[in-house]
Amino acid sequence: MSNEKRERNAVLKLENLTMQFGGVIAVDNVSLEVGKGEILSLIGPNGAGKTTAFNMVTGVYAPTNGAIYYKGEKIVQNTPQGKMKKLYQGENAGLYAGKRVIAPTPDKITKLGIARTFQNIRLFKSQTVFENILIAKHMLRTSNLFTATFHLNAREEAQMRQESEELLRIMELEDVRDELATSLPYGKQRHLEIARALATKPELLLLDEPAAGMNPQETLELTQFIGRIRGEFGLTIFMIEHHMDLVMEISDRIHVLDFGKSIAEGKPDEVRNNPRVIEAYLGGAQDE
Amino acid sequence: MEFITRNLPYLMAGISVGGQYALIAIGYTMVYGILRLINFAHGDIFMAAGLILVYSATVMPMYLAIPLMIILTVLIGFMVERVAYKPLRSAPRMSIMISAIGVSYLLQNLALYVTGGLSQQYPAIPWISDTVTIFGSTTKRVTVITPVLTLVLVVLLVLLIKYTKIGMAMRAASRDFETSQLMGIKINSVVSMTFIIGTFLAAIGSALFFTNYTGVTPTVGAMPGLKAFVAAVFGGIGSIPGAVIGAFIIGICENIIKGVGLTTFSDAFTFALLIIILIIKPTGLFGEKEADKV
Amino acid sequence: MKKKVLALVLTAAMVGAVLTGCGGNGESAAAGTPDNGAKVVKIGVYEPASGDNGAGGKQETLGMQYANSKTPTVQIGGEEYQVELEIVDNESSNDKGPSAAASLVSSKVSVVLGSYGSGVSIAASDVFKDAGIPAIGVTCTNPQVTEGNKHYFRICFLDPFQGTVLANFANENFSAKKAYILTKLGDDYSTGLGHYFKEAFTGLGGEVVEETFQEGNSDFISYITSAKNAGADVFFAPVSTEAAALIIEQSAAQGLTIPLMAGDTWDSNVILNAAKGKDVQIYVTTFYQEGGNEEFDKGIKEWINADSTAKANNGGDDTVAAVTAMGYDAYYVALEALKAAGSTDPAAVNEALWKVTYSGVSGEIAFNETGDALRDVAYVKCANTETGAWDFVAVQGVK
Amino acid sequence: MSKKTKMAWNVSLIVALLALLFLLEQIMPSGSMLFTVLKKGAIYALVAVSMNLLNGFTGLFSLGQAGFMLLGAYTYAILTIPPESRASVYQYYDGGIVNFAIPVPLALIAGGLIAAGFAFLIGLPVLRLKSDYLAIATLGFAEIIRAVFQWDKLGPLTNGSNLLRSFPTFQSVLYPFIVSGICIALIVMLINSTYGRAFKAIRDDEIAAEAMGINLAHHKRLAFVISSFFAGVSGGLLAMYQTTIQASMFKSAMTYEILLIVVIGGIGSVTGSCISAFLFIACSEWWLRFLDNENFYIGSFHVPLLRAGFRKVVFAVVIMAMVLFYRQGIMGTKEFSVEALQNFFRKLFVRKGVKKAGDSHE
Repeated sequence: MSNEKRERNAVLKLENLTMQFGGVIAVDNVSLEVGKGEILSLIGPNGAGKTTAFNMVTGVYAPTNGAIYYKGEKIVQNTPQGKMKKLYQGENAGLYAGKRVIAPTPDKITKLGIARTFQNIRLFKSQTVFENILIAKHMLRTSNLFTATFHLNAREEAQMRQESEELLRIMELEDVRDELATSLPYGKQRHLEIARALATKPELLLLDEPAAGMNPQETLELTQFIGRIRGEFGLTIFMIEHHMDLVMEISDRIHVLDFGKSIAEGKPDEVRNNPRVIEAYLGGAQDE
Repeated sequence: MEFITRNLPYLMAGISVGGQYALIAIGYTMVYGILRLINFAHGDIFMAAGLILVYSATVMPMYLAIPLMIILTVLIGFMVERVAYKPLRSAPRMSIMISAIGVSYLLQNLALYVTGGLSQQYPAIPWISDTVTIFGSTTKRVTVITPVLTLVLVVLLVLLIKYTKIGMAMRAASRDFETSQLMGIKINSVVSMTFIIGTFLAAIGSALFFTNYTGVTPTVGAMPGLKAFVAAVFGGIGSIPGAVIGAFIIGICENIIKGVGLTTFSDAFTFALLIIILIIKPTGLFGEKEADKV
Repeated sequence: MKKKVLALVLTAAMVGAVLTGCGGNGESAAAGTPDNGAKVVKIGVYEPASGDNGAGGKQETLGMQYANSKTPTVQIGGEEYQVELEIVDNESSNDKGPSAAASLVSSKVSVVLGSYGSGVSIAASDVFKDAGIPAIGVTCTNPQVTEGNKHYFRICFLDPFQGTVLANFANENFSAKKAYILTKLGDDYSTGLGHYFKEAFTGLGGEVVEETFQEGNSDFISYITSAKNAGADVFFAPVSTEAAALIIEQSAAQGLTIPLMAGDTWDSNVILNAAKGKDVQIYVTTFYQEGGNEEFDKGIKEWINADSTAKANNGGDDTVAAVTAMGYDAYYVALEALKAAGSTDPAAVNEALWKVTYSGVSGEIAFNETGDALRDVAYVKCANTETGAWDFVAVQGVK
Repeated sequence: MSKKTKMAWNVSLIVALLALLFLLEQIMPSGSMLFTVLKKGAIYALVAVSMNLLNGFTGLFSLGQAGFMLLGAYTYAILTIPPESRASVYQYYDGGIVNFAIPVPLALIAGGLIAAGFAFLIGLPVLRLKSDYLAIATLGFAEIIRAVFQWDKLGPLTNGSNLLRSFPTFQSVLYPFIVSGICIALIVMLINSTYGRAFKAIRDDEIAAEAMGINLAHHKRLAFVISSFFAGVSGGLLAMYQTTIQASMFKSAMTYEILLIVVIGGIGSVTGSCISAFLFIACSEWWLRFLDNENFYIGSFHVPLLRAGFRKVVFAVVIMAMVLFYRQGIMGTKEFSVEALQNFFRKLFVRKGVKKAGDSHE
């Protein structure tokens, strides 16, 4: 895929994104694009700013400076404000000055079609597997408080339930349908979290270390699983991951961060042999 | 001069009551700093201290009664922590808070039972109950002593926390409860010590407070307790200087409000102040920010 | 599993208790015949034993208990009845009151005495009304207690009268031109008496400054300062004894020199104890002056001194409070009504009460068409801060 | 059990309950404490459930319930005092400024709406606060509302700090049951809807809920406003029960009582809140009253310690024990239902059966 083409088809575009906490720059002027149908992995040593970047995309943090586009539409934009005006040490300080601040809350982002999972699993603890998925359907409702309370939305409710059941089947979770979410084994909880994200019918899926804490066997299964759902749901996937086997296996492209800065981007093979990447990991990644 | 004699009493009352709130507020802020618990029973321990002195002063001389009162109050504080809070350490925060409300309910009802529901006259403590004249306005000596004593105690406390081992342990525990536990800090003794210091100051505060306002009733601790808590939040919960400054501000404002004639709102004002500060700066004047990690 | 069992047991216990509770009440319902064979008639005592007015309520109850010990039986319709006092605590609280009243109703009392404090009386009024039980207010002075109903009576004077007496007294004796009025929010007695005092006082050409305090307030220094700054000639504080003790204490400390005035609530040894040895002037209006009836005084003092609980309830000494005398009279008024009714049926007692007259230790008692006692004098007393007793000042009426 | 039979069971249970109440009212003396407890219990059940919706189901620790009840109670009272009684009620304010009365059901709804309106306004700033801070801010708001309603300048509307009275009260014990019943049913229906699931999601994990497209601010405000609406209605009912109301009744102690009811019933259980409301009221108003009686004998044994106030000490100890040793409350997060009862008996029976079988085998 040529560069221009990807630009046109970019589902997600980060532009000059900077996040500064007090005097610490966690993400420094990062720009990247995720093309339609692509799996882009974001890698880098611990503390490189990967999760922070994710949190900016999903609206948990508003970036200090920079903009984010989703399917060509600008969804996030900010410029240093207040105290940050003086403190700001990043680049492009004036680039977005005077422009409209756009800082949607996470739920707005999800409604646009961007779903995510979390590094430390965040399931709804007191709910069953089925309910966890059903909850995600809430945002797709057309009913209002009144019709929902008086059960006048029976058709929609039935549809929600049916779709959730369907999802359970696809995700091979139907045998644990009525178990408490937190009683599942770890690998299953990861599956459930992804299933729950899919229940919001996203086009872009953000996976934050989906294989964290998994053994090689589980990782292998997960690799296949991610590949499968990409095809089945027509997803674009943006993923943070440390398991290099998984990353190399399924990524179309890889973007590498170190100390908040982009240091490399390219196909798995290119990145693997990039001296700057090797230096950044200093052997840390090779044995993984 | 005319202006001063007219308005000085409001200010003096404000500073004095502020000092008394400060002594209670420290207990709140220290406990919250370490356990993240609003100790609703703290105000009632303050009340209990008052009652203990009322009863002990009838059977023994004052120089024995006051130390006894302080010891018994500290003992109550210690026991409340051991019985009602320690077993719930791993429980959700709401459970502990509810337990605190339960202890408060129990202490109030016990006091009701013991006193038969009647207001008890606080005995006059020699010297500090004497009347003095300042700038032409008369007041009890305790009014003048309270802010001084409060400041002295606070300085001592800050030194204790800064330079002693237990103080260091307290700071560590308030920064990160779990980790400090892993680092070999005996968390139970730290928590107990916190309660002991908090109730000790509350006991002194009660002696000062009731010398000025001499009726002890079962519910007398509720309002000062709540206001002291507001002071602690206002100053930034977990911060001792913050609590003290917050307490003085609240004490003074409250009396000014009364002086202006808006007496209906003197309590409401305290809460309005609280809500405003929470909205503008949720961590209070000197509080530190903590963020949820995603 | 264990929890479920417990939940079930609890539910079962509740259902069971509801049913047995019904039965139990049913039994105690009738004016039954206990062990000794005499029939029993129950008189409800609806008084505060805790809260702001606990001290006064207890003293009022003492009067009734003393009267009950003196005259434990009554002839009703030619039969001898044992009189039983059914005492509940209304906690001086308008929201706890109705439940306490309901528990009196469920114990089938024939008539209710009380309460000290007007708010609680008004609050429980409808409970008694719905049950058809008459009530005799002892020292609740707010007009609203008896207004617009047929079951609430009262043996004391009313606030419009008391307020006028106090205003006149302040005007005549202290040539007061300006009065500082301090009332408690949410206390009908306090706001009512403050209101009537203000009416009368401004009617005499005086000026008033009004302020209020919240329940639970114990800091009166600001109020005292405001009174001083306003240049008031008298400090009028119709409040509960609990707040009164604090006000006295703090006025002395603040060097307030103007007279403190108040209504009947301040006629209590709580006030005397607080004022003893302090440089304050205190004037109150009241229903009864100790020494008004030698025989009663002597009798009740003996009775109080013989019983440690009674003494504690009286505040630790044997001073006779006016409310105690009123409680004593109220008991006999109730007995008169029972005799006149010739039955323990509350409705009959209610009817009979209209015509009851009784000459008590606090004066003649008869009811007018609203159920209020016809009273036209109040005693004014002054606290002697040296002896710790009341000094008689004047008998005052309204011209 | 199918949905339909479940429904049939529930409906028949409710009808049976109402019929039982009706019958009780016919045969029992009207002064019985039972009715006092039932009436007050029904009201507290409603307010406890409304608090549970907030604290138990949405995870918002709010302590403002007494303030919203006050709003409901005052709205109800102000709107229903008959014009002819106003002169005597508002005696210091020339009969007040409201000179009409509306029907009771309308006034109850109006009470709810006013409370909900205030909740909406208060919610804008305070719902951003986290756990304890939210609790203390809502507590503060309740205190502010109380002070405002005692303000002399509002006297023509609120009668200052004086009692409001002479408004219509309960004619029958059925009334609070029916009103509370309808309200609780509405709350249950809400909890079982997709909105209820969203509330529970927020309780379990705010961040995840937000990531699932649930608008936190909107849903929290929704829960807060709805809960306050029902607190307002229960305030109106409380006014009917008390026959007189006054701002000073609605202290934070009232909120604490309601909170204790919720905790004892089980945070997150509607039926638990209802059961515990009745138990709580019965204990505090009725069953333990004998403990206040100094002359209580068992046989000829004079029970020591008993005197005024002992009832409350015992009660407080019981509550403390519940909170410490029985943290889940009566129901935990479970609900009482015919099905659960059936299962319970089945299990009990089966286990016994198995045991017996085992015994005979040996």
